[in-house]
Amino acid sequence: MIDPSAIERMIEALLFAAAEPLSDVDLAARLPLDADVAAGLDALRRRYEGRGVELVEVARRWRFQTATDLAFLMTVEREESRRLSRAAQETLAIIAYHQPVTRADIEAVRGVQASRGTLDVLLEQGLVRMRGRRRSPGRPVTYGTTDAFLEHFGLASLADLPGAAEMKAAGLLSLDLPADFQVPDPTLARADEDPLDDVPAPEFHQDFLAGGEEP
Amino acid sequence: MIDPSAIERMIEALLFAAAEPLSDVDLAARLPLDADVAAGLDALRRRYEGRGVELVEVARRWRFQTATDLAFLMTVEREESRRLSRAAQETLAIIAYHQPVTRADIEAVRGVQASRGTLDVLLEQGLVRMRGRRRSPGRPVTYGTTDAFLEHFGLASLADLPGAAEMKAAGLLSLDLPADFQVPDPTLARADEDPLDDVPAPEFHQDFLAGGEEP
Amino acid sequence: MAGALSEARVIEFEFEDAVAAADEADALIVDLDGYEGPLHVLLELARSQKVDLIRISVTRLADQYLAFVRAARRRRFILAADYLVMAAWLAYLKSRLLLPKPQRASEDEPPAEEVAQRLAFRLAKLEAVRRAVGALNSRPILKRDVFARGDPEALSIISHRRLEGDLYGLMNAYIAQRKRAQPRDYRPLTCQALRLDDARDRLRAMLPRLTRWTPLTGVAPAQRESGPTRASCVASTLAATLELVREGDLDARQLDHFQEVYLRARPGPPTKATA
Repeated sequence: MIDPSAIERMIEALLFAAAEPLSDVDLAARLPLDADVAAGLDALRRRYEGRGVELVEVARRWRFQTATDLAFLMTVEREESRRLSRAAQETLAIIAYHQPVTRADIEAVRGVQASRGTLDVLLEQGLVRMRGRRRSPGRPVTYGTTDAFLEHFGLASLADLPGAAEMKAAGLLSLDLPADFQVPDPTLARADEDPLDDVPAPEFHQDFLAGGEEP
Repeated sequence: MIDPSAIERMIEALLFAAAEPLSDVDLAARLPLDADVAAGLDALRRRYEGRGVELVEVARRWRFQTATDLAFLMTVEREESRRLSRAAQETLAIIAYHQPVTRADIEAVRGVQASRGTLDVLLEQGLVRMRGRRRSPGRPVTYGTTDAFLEHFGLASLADLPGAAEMKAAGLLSLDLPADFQVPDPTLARADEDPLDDVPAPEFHQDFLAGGEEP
Repeated sequence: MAGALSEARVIEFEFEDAVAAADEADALIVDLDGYEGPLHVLLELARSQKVDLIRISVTRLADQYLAFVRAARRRRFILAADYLVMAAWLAYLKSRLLLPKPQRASEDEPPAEEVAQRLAFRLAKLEAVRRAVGALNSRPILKRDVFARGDPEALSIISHRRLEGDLYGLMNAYIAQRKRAQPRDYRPLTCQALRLDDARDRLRAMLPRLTRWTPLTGVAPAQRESGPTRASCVASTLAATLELVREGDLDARQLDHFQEVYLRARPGPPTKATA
């Protein structure tokens, strides 16, 4: 068994040197075979707690980042150019909290037609991706967020979206359903979406017939 | 007087986020006026001594770098880049939408001679396969996409490949395209194709080897 | 919709409400640019009721919104059509909410209370989205609040991340090439109109010859192989005619609609008007 502190050092070095967040698997692939990655990460996280640099989990990967309260020092490194328009921000929020959503869903929530320069900006910036197609007439494309979205907002996973639980409890995450209707969990695929990775299960046709969401 | 440990934290964050090593003067310029930079650097250096990352002075500038004894972790086996080159991406896009296509078809759309490398890379990565032969003089080999392609792009089937409507929605179809611009539907197979299986295997290899870039 | 609006005029809302609503509407119009559509304006108005959005008074909201539309009109601010459609719909909804219930429930219309409830719920959802935007923006955002290693040592230590379905990239690559393949023979449109200046100069030069009533179609230059169309020649010459009439160098008359226009130089020395 290797000394746990040696593993911790190695993880520290790898995460410091890496150009982007690394997953447990990425780390394990570079560490000795019997290394306890989780324990090393945990020790490291505690060691850096309260320091100028901290270890955080984003998009199920790990990265070091500067402490939030020191943002004021980073005048040189700050990037202001990526500011999204208000329409784009709202669209992004709808996609994040309601995903998978179609363009029509987004328009229904916002009450305005999606203008050019909202969805495509999000796609171009890689914050949003096409996820699949809704099993409804026309098989519209559905949209969801990317890992880059999670990294941008420092979220470990979609389950960590701020305020999602309260919104869900209030029925506000439903797409045009009454408040007491069961609401989807963004981390789970909707029942009426073709998962992109899977071949449709044999129940597909049943699902399609049963899973109508239009009132 | 500011708490020395606060200054240490700030230096830590600054050096971590900086794109290049920083001198004492650089640091002082970004720290509170009465900060003792030398003391902070010294405390930081001692704190990181023996860790996976160390604070080192290079040419009168300071930077973090991974411990020299861990250099072996950093020599990464050259990982095959998973990103496709632009030429490969473009060739793949044409094959996806226009399949089955011959090499000459691809060149006709791209307006440049397909370099031998691009198609080979796609074949090697298993994103593209030889599908059959066009019933035309020379019986050129036709290409199409594979199941790995679908998997790679998260598509359940070729029918899910975004069409003109989605391209328009994504803001990709600009107004300078002619009104009759069409994106072919790859699910409609052309009738003028023979299955590749008909061709005796030995000839196939010969053809493949001989099959130059000439249309 | 017009019927719905006139119905709305019948119903008066309370005076204080009206005054408050008008002030609020004025304030809203000032920064209307910040609003994207009627729903966003409604949400802003609904917030001022300072109750849970699910419990807002939709009749009061309708009054607030109609005051907003009136204020826009007073300031001659052109509202997009969807704002007016919303106004008509709200006026109609309000009338249905206030009028005595019909004996028999209408079959093709859900009860007004239910429609109102649905509107309130839509606003609550939009409000939730707004809050979500705020919540996301208060996260430690990369390159705004937190910063990753500025000078990574090993660019090759990259995650084995599965390439996310980058369909956008694929589509982009496809379109980029198809665009290139489109014939690029851009031909600037040659000016197909007779320039007004030219028509005026030409007409002025012809003045000495226009001693008697001459039809406009005879004065306007004939169409040539290339150059301005006949219609443009006639139109520009007519415009030039009107200018010369105004300047007092020319008389023009037309006996009836769609009849020929006749021109004649006004007797006396030309005024030599300069443009």
